[in-house]
Amino acid sequence: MYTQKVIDHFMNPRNKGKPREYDAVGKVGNPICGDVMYIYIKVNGNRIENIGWETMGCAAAISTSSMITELARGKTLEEAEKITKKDIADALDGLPPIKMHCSNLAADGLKKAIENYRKKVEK
Amino acid sequence: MYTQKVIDHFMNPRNKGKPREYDAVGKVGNPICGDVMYIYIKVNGNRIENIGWETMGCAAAISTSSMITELARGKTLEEAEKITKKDIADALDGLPPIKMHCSNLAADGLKKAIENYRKKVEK
Amino acid sequence: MIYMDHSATTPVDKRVLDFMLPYFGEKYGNASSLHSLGQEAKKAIEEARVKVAKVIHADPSEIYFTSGGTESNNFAIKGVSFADKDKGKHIITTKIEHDCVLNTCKWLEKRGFEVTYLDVDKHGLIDIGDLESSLREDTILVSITHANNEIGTVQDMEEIGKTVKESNAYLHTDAVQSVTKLPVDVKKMRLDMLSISSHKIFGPKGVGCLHIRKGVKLDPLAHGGGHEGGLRSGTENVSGIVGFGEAMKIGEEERPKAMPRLQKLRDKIMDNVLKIDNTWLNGHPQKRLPINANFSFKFIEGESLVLLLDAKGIEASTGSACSSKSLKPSHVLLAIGLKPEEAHGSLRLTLGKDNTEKDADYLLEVLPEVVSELRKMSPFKKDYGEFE
Amino acid sequence: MIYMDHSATTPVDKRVLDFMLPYFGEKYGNASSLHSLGQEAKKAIEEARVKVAKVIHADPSEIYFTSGGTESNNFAIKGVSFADKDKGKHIITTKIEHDCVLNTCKWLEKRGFEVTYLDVDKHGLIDIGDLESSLREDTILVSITHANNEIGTVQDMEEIGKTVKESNAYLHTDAVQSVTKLPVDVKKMRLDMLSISSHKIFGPKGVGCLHIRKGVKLDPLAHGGGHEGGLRSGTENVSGIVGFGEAMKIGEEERPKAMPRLQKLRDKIMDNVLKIDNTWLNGHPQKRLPINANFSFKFIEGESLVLLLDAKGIEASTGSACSSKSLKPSHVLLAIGLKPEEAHGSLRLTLGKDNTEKDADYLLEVLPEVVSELRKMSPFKKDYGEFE
Ligand SMILES: Cc1ncc(COP(=O)(O)O)c(C=O)c1O
Ligand SMILES: Cc1ncc(COP(=O)(O)O)c(C=O)c1O
Repeated sequence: MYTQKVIDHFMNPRNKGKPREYDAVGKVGNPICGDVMYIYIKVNGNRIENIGWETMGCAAAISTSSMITELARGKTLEEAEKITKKDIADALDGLPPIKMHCSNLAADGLKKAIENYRKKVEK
Repeated sequence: MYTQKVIDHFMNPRNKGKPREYDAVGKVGNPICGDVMYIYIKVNGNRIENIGWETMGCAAAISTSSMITELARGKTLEEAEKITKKDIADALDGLPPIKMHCSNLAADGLKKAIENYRKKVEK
Repeated sequence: MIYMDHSATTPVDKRVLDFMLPYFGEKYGNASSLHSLGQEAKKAIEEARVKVAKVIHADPSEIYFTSGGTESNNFAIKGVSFADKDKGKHIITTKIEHDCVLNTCKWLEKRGFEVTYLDVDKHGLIDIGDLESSLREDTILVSITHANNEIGTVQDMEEIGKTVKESNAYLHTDAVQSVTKLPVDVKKMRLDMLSISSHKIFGPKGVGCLHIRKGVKLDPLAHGGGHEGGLRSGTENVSGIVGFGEAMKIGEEERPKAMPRLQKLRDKIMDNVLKIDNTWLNGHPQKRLPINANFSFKFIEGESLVLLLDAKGIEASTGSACSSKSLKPSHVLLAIGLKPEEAHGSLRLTLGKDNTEKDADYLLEVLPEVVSELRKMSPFKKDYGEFE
Repeated sequence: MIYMDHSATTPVDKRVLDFMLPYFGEKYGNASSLHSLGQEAKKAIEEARVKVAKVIHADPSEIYFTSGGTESNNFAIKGVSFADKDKGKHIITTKIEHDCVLNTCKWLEKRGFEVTYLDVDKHGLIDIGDLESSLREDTILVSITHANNEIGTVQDMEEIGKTVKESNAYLHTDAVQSVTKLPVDVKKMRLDMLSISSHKIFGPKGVGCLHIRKGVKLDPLAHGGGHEGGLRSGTENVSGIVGFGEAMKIGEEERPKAMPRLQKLRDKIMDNVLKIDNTWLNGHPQKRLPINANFSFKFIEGESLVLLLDAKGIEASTGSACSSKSLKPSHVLLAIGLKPEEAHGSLRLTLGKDNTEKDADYLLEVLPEVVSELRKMSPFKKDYGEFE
């Protein structure tokens, strides 16, 4: 069902947990559907200096949470914003089609975090 | 499906064939149904001295043909007439229910032969 | 590997497999063939029929072999519906049936039948009064599972039988999970039909049966050459059927010893797992399959739990949406009143004869760790209210 | 024992059984389970699907595993009928179909469908013009067997495919007897559906498949947990499916060598048996399964013939009424114009890969003796006219 990469990120998730310091969080998903993801970012200048997450969900949800931290860390907000569901799935060597829709929330979570960060900065 | 006795009488049928001498024949069955039996009797006084048969049919038809020769030989016509389908089936340790109806024709054949014999004698 | 998913399927018992083996390459006759190879196959099938019938106190002529539980349930429900549509178009079942009952009923609803889905209480039991008041003049069938496959709750089939017998309806029970785990008696339960599946009782997959009481009229699901008294055509799966028969025999013979042992093991698991905070038992505390434990762990999702347990060598299952083809959480857990977010975090452990004390100990060591690990990752620690 | 009844069933090939064995007691997972045991089973099923698809030039996603040929045929015909009843209620089939097609059609007739049963000529071939003129606006399905199981006659499926494609109807073929004996190509034949049964091709009993072309809509026969893309629910018979897949693979690989050899053997049998007086061949002299010979012997009955051959160690079959559950002689033999009394005296010999030259020689020694023995017992020597 899952690729080796998915299993690896699920079994050994990177950067899990709420970071001690963060500037914004993006919350996506819905407990009723079984998948909820919080993406935390710490921004330095225009770059994502640190990123962490808390996820309740299936292996796809957890492994995509883990993967996005690897894809986004060190990127500018503009670069990070452009990460798509497909980028994450590709980086994991693919996800079961059914999981593409429902559990691949990390890109949305990151976008929301960036959005929230900008709102906060603008204020 | 068949008892040992049926198989024995089918594989080693007794008194098969049209006897060289006979007084009457009883023909029963129907080629369209797949079972036809000719029962030949030779009568001495009032007793069945010899009995033979020709049968086209399944193992039940052949084994009942064979069995009736054992049951009827030496019997008086009155006695022989009383042989029933059930007597033959019992003597064979039973027949599959379905075969009781369609292939157990020997008793009818014998009755018809006796009938024909009587008609001939009366003439 | 520690297999604790026996309600999903079981390994074929070594003795059962040995019993089956000659029927592949040697005694391979078609049971409809006249020749000795065919008759040998036929005899083997009839012997299996006797074994199966004995376990449920039925007559061998009342056993119709099928390809499994799903077919048996479809056959029972559609068979009666097709045959009895002029007598009435009302069917009663419950909200916690297996999908093969529910989806058959839903299909029939689209074809003009009316179906009442009985509620269950928080433990998964139906209310007999409810059943009684749902029975109508035109009710042709009541179909209620004996022991639920997810939460293990066992219905009082004798009471249900008594109630249904006072109506015109036939009574069918899905005994796929209960047979060889609990006593099953078609006479005491006053059943008209009963479904069994071989692969749940250490027999091979792809075979099962429907018991049909003499006199009950139903249309075949599989028309054809007239096998199984004309009610289930198709060349008989001889190796499967003889394996199923032997599995029934062994399962029932060993039940009196096996079940108390497994129940004790299950109770130990239950007592200890329930010590984990924010955890509860699903299903009835007493009226449940001796081999079944079903827990909900708040704040985590079941697929992850099952996969992490798998990585530690423990095989189990969950009612989480992610585990199902429909992407909906278990309808059974929802029917007993769980919120969807609670249903996602369920774990089903179902024991079998090979499970030992050591297995339970290992599980009890691993499971709390895994739950804790997942909870650490989860955004929820107290309740789901924090979510915006 | 000399087995010449391969159209009834076949032994499981040793290599197939070896392939299946791990899936009973070791790799026993339920293919729906999330854990590794379940995923291993799933993978095995998907591999089998690829093997099956390859033989008939289909896409693996078009293969739906079932419990055998009977279920596949019921599924195809009822499935389309239930799904398409608003599009039309007319079905076309032939008079020489297997009982599982005919009895399904008869059942549908009782439920408001109209069925045209095409005639066949004395060799068992349908007339394409006949098919063409039977096709109507409201014809939803044409179901025609590729190779007949009794007389071995092979229809021109490409021609049939071309004809049906000009209508709105789906085309289904029962390829239970032809696959691995003849080339079968769902694309060249323009098929919408095709049925296969494992136990006819040296695979295990109780498994088969329906090929369903992408885009074809039909209702499931077995509703439930959503297995097989929701079209055929029920826990997959993993050992059976992997055995079926392997049998397909082996059967097709060996076809180019096996069939010419068996055809030569069959021809030798045919040539010599036809030397017996009052004997003829049933089915087409050329357009027939390479493994099939079907004879009529006048004045004798088939069950007796089969049982006497059995006693001499030769296993064969007959179209006699006594051999059937319906007590009627073969509808196929009647459809090609035999009189009932002639149909009772038929013998079907169907060869398989284990049959040798020596087997044929032994048969040719024994069969004339047995026929002569039965004829000596028969009241008929010249014709049936003597009967009063
Ligand atoms: C209660 C119940 N009914 C029916 C079934 C279906 O049986 P099968 O898997 O043999 O199709 C199952 C198992 O899947 C079950 O647990
Ligand atoms: C042409 C044909 N169709 C269908 C079937 C039925 O297949 P199964 O025996 O797998 O149910 C058979 C064999 O019995 C057959 O010969």
